[in-house]
Amino acid sequence: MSATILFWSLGAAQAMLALAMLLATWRLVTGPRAQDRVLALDSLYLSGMLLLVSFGIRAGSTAYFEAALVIGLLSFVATVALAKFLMRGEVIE
Amino acid sequence: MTIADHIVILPILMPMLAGIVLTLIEDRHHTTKLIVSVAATVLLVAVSVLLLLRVGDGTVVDSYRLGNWPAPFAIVLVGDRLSAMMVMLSGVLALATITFSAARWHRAGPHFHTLFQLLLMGLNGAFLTGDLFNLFVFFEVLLAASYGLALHGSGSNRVKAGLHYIAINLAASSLFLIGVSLIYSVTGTLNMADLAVRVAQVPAENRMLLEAGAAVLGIAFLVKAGMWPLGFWLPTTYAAASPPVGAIFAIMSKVGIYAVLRLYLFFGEGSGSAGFGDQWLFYGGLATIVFGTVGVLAAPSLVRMAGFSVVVSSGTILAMLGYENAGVTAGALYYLANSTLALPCLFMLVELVERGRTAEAGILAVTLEAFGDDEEEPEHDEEIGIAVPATLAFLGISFAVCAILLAGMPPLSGFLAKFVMIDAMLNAEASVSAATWWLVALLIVSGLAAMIALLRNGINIFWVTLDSEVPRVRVVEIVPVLLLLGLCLALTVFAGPAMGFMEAAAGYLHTGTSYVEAVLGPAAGGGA
Amino acid sequence: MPSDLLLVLLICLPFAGSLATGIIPTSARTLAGGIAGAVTFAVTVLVVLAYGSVVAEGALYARLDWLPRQGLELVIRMDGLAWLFAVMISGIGFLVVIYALYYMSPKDPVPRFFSFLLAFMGAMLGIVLSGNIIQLVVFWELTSIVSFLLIGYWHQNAAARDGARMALIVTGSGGLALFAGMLLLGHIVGSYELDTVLASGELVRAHPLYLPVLILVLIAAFTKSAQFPFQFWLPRAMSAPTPVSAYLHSATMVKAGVFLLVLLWPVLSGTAAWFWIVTYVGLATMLLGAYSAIFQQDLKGLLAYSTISHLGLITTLVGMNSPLSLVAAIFHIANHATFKASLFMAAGIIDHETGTRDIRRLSGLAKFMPATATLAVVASAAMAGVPLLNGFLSKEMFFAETALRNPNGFVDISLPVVAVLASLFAVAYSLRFIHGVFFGPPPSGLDRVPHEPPALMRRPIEVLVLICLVIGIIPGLTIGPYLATAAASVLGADMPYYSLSIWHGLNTPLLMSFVALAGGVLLYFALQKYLALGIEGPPLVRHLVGPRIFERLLLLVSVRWARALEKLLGTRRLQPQLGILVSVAILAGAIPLLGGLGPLELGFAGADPAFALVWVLGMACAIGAALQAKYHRLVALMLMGGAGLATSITFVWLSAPDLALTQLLVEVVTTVLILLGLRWLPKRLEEAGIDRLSRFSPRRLRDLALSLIAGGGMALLSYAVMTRDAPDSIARFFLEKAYEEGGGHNVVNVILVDFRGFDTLGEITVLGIVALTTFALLRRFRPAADSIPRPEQQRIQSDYEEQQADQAEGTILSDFLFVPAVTMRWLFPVVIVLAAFLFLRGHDLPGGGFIAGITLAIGFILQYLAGGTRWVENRMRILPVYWIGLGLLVALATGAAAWLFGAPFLTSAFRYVELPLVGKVPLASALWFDLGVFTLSVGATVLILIAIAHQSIRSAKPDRLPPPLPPPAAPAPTEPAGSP
Amino acid sequence: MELILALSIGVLASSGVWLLLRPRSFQVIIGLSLVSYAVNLFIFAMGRLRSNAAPILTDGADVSAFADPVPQALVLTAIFIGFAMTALFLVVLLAARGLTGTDHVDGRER
Amino acid sequence: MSGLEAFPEWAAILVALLVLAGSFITLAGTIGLVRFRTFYQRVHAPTLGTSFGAALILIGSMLFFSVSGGRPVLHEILIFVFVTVTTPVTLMLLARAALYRDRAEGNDGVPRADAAAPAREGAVSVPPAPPAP
Amino acid sequence: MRRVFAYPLLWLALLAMWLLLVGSVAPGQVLLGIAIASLACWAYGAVDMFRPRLRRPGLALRLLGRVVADVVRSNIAVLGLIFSRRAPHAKFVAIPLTLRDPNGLAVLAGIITATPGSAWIHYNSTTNVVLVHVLDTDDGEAWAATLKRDYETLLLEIFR
Ligand code: NA
Ligand code: NA
Repeated sequence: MSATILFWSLGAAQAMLALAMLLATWRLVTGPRAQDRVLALDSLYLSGMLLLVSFGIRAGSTAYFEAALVIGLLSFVATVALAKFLMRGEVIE
Repeated sequence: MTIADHIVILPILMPMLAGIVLTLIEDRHHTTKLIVSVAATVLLVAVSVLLLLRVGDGTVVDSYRLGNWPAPFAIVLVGDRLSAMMVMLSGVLALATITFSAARWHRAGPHFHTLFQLLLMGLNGAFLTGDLFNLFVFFEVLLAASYGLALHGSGSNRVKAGLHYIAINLAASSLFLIGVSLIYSVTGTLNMADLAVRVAQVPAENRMLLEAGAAVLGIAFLVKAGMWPLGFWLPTTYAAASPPVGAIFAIMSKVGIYAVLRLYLFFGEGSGSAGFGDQWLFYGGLATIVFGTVGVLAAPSLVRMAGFSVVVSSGTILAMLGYENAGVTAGALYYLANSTLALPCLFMLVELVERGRTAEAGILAVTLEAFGDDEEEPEHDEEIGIAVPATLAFLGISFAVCAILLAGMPPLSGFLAKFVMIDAMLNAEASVSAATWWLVALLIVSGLAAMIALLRNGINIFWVTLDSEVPRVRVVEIVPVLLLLGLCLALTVFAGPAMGFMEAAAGYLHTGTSYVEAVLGPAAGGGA
Repeated sequence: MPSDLLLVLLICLPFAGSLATGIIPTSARTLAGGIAGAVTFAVTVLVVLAYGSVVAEGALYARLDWLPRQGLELVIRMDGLAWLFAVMISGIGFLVVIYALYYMSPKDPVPRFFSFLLAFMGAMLGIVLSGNIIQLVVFWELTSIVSFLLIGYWHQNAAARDGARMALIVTGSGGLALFAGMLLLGHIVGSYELDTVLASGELVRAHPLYLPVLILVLIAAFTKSAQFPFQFWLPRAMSAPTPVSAYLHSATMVKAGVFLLVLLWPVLSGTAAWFWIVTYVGLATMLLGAYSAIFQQDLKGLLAYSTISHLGLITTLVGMNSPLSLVAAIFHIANHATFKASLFMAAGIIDHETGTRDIRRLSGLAKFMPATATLAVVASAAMAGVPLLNGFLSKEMFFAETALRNPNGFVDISLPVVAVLASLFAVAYSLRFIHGVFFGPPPSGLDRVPHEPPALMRRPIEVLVLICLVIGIIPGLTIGPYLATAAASVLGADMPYYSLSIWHGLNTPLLMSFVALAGGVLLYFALQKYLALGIEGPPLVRHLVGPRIFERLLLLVSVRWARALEKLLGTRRLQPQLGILVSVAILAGAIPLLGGLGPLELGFAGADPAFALVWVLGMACAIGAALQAKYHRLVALMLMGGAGLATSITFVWLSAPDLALTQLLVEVVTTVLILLGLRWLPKRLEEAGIDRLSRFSPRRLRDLALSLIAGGGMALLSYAVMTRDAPDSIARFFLEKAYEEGGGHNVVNVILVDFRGFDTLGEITVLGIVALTTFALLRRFRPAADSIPRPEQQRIQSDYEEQQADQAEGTILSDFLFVPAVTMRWLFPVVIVLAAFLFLRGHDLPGGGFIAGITLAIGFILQYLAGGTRWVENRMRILPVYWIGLGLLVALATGAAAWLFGAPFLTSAFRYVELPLVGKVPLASALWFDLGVFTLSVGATVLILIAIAHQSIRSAKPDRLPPPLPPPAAPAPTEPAGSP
Repeated sequence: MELILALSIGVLASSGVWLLLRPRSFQVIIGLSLVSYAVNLFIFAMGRLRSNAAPILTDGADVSAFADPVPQALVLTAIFIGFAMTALFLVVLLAARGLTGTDHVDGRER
Repeated sequence: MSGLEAFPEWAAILVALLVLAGSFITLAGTIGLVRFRTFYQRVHAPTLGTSFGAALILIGSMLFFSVSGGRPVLHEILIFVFVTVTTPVTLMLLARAALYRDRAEGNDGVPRADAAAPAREGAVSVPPAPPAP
Repeated sequence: MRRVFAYPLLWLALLAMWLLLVGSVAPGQVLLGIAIASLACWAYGAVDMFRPRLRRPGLALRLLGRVVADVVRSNIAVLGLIFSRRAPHAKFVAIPLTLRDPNGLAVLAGIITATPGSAWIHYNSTTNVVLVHVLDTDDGEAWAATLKRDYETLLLEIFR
């Protein structure tokens, strides 16, 4: 029973998170401004990270934890660089 | 294991160590770097000679299992005649070019010697490895180093050519990966000897996947070999590179050919795919000779002509490989050795004579550009001024010898190479095919074209321009040319023994079983 | 002296002499002459000494291995024919050396001249003494090469250069034809041994390849012997010093062609093809040469055309398929050598003494140099075929052969008529040579008063003229036996009967001779008026100038066509090259698949909707990136990030956590990297109008098709593989041994640092190389003019700061980062801990040196982002180049440590160590290796990114001097150290 | 799963190749990156797909319970080399842009 | 999902609820990202995911692994901390950059450059932004 | 060494992070964690500009409580807003601050931004005024006042 509950609920959660990613991608593709796209990318990374966490639960394995951790801690470096580029036209001054 | 058992890995590790040491030495210690680099290369040549002696009589085939893991699982290095010869060729060539660069070029940018040593590491790794993916890694090592070296000295032309060179080779590397992984997907192994065994066992429905993989892999090799229509980058890149780099690149194109040669192992007799790709190699080689010949004639500058000469030599060998015949391969190997030694001379000589021709102006432009942004001053000019007596005679004779070698004119090894190849080709088939006649004609015509072009340039340089102003050349620039030409001369005089060696190497290459046995043990050989 | 030693000496002496004269100083004129004289004399003596043995043994041999298994042995073989040629080559060579010693000016580098001359002699002897047909080719080409150097000896003259080049191209090409011909011949016969080839005449003539062989050999012979239509190079070669002409263009090199025809006569002659081609080419050459010779204004030009004509005569004789005519041919070869060499020398004396060779300017020289005049008259008479001279004898034999009745009407008429006509012309030009130069009024307008040359300079001519006379008067006693020996060695049993005497009675040949003599005299005097006009070139065929046609043709083919072809066959643009590469790769992948791809089932089994959605967005990102990369680089970069994220999620989904981690980290670094680069790529504005038009250009459609096929192909291949069972693979071994013997649970990591650690060693080397290369390249970086100014944003913000009184310079930036930077700095130690974690657990769980290395590098980069380059580098000195070197060193040393235990490189050791307090700790040597990987990854990543970042500082400097801050490779300790 | 991944590889490769054939150097670098994604996935696919079978050994598990680690190791190497090459290409691209003044791959406009 | 026979049902239900709620909130955040009209409104949307969405899913994960492993598994806390600390950095920088860009282009709906000048003590309210072009 | 122990809180946090990461409190791991945390603290010394000087770190717990409560509230509010038809009443609000400690400001900025419905946009260090964007409020001044009362005062107490 537990297996069934978890299977279906996690499947649904993953579908929702994937949908969230899709929506973020929609914003990423359509913009309209660069800042919207960066925001969408950040959001995409976050949803992706949560998808990985849910995948870890579904798989019953902690092997995927690091990937989520790395997204959580380091993906912002890319978006920070993008934001700085928008502001200053240069990433490292 | 005795020390001798480790010898096969030394040609890879020694340049690597040298490269590391050179990285840690600061750039301003030019001389120290030079000494380290030359010393390392001398050692490398010594080791390669030892290796050649060890495997030369065919009783020993070194199979070195890295990490002491059993054979098909570990990466193995295999030292046989062919790989030992290639290692020695690259070592000798490197020694010559490093010496040559000592006159000026090694200071035209940072990390020259590091890159050079790591290029050697990549080359020797590619020659010695017995593992398909490891081959990819060493290809990348040598390519990465070659990118750096091609760009050495910077400047608009080099960077433009480098951009093309890199883009094309990156695409080719992707093909390499696709090929290797496809082959793995149907055979489940990466070890070349193991592959030779398993290729024969691939079920029929997967065979096309295997062949598709091998074909794509072959394309990656042929890009490096500069086969038409994949090698348009080659003359441009080689011509744009600084002369010592252009010179060492002569062996770069041979790496692609070497890799194709190793593929014989999988697609030999009884592999289920015998004769695979032969036609493509043959006609591709033919087209390459045509294109190279045309380019040699059309080249507006001597150095571009040298680049096209590399194309011609590649085409010639590739066409030979299309025969998949031990005799022809032996001839091709002799030709390979000859052209690998002679082509670099042309690159070096071009620099020396052009230096006189452009009366320092062009060089100064280059050095100004090269040093424009550096802390260092171009303080080396006075060293260039030490002219050697009889410079002109040296240059003239060297150029002539070089031209004779490259045009395949008698009596030097270039001619002998053509002779042995054609002789073998005519004897390779029961009745000589029309295609063979075409190739014979093409080989002879390409020699004629080279002669015409070299003659045109040689007369212009030595009889028109240089007469008035003798270029200033340093001893370190003469010695390497003499070394290489001397080796060609040795190849001419000792053609008999040399061909004996090539025949043995080619025979070994074409039988396959002995290679497999050497790597996997006696039991495995029967399966191949 | 044993005969083989003698033969070897014959070949080696000249080359040794050449080497000796080549290395002595340029001024050592007499020494060079002495060496050359001694060598040529010695060779002559040796040849003469050999005669007895040749007669006794038929042929002498010496053998030397070269490429024995390919049938290329060095065989020195001297039979009668070779002997006769060897005598000519060495004897005339000796005379030419003596002559040249006086002829050459002290201003010239005379030793070089003798060096070339001796080399030529050696090569020529090599041809005639070859016992292997490939060896013959070798020496054949060698004569071409050396003759090139001799003709171009005065290379300061354009004429000499052009003449030399043309001679080499024509004769060298002939040599290549010979090479091909000999290869075929060897292939037919099964041996390159001359004796075997000579014995296989019937086999060869019956072989389907006979005609190709014949044509190739004839091309060689005709080019060398200046036969029509290749005759044009010889007059151009007259720009050589006269001794060279006397030697090469009379006695030796041009004779190599006819020598070849005579040599291969037993193999190739006797067929209709041989007859028609050889005879008529010879006839045409003979006629054309003689006709042209009459109208030459240059003495040497006249002699050159005369030579062409005489070679034509010899060729005609060889072509006639009759043994007797072959004897005549050999005879005429010898005769022509003697009189023509002496004539060249005489011409040289005239040139030497008067400063000109122009017949129009010369006149009445007999008074000034009577001895020379006498000699020249006799030699010319021999050339004209006047009785009592050797030229008469062989020409009589020639007439006799042409006069024989032939069933073919055309042959029957044409042969004798052309023979007489050409001889008539020969008389005319001989007369012109003598009359025009030595008789008539004294010359006017010469630079000096002519006088006799030194006696020794005349001596060689005297010897040669004497030979002409002696042979002409008592042929049977002088040349008779030698000619017989020579002819016999070719003809063997077929030796015909012939008689060498002056008087054969009143017969047709004599009549023909008379007609030619009388007609020639008449013609010459009839032409007096025309010749007085001094017009250059012969009438009627003046416009058919061979050299010019040749040069034009050469230019057309070797330059124009070549360039056009190069353009057609190749490209120097990148896009077509990549397009071709993709196409070829598609072909390569597709052709094996033509046989069918095997079973392929479509199915969605196990497909997860979330996974599908992830890839919907992944594909959208990929396509979006493809569309936006031209005008919206930033957008493309972000979309690429989206595709990368989809890839990472795939890796997680499909059991590859290490890959996911790596992909994510690399993604982040790549984004920052490309952003750093974007600073130097100014915005590209959409050229709306132009672009819309070209949106559907054929090229774009083609590229679209290519990319769709390429992608489709990869999809198809991968699908085919994925839906089939995996073979038994090496993976099983790794899975089984990873823990037991590799000491790690994470098999991928154990593969990377242990099983296939050697790959990793190479891979980190690549990373290191690339970092060093980017560093090296960036040290020379020069931004384009439009990207040197600071970015637009910064300028606007600076302007604003200036306008606002209370805003100091840089406030906007510092406020922008003020708060975020605090957080970003907090994260620095956090990233370090994370990196340490990822590193230490890599062997057992996802992580490892690479991943940790990149993580730490991101930590550093974050600080650069927060504080800027100067800020960071004032606080810590990261010295990435040292990290790189150290990392490689650690990895290498770890691998090599195995040697201490007698194990192969990279053999790992693994054990548990009991530590107090801590307990059991796994210690694998692989950890050290991974430490090297880690160190290098940090160094390389930081170096690459920061080297680019440094460009901003550099370009901010107005004079673009090197940055005041140390570049990343400055010397100092390696850890992040420095003052707080 | 196989079909989805195959399609993705195809789309990534198509987009990458399309960009590879474009004239602007920035397009080429993005193209190379996309191609390398495709190739990495392709190599990965060569080991066949397994979900939740990461080759991280657990005690007592049979080796057949794990995905093929070899292609994973190869991809890891390929990712790193790909990163290095992207960096190199970028720098060369910048240098070329600086020296020629254009971002056309041939160093001159059309 | 084998090997979960021993997993208590209450925990399963709890985990399911947490994860579903977290996913829903995250999804809602991205819906906001799509729905909101201006950038400054959209900037708030992702924080739904980073705060509650992440928290719920991560708690679900902690619960799951703690129960199934029989010992506390808490490392998900780290993810949450990292996300909470890093997201504001991105958003702040991004919003500031957007502000600059809007000002530089003279767009309506953003406070003028001197909006935070010292002379204007106190809060300044700006009317809601019109839809972005 | 001084640099290592200059940040006791950070040191503890890093040690905790290590132990969480490895999921074990075995003595070996603790020792390793101490070593690594020390190293990381030492590295932080290189980049630290404003050494955090904490007066009453204990108040941090109270702050945390307020944040959690606020986050819950605003999550629900924003969720509602997303699914309602009503257009949000968005505002820029400029708030003059008293707090000057950079670390404190960073915490404040984090709180404002991490809370759904408000975002830290622009901080002017000269005037110490921050521009905040509020997603849905009718009274910006009241909103600002609440913020100052709830958070700034607390932070002023925590950071010296
Ligand atoms: Na984040
Ligand atoms: Na917020």
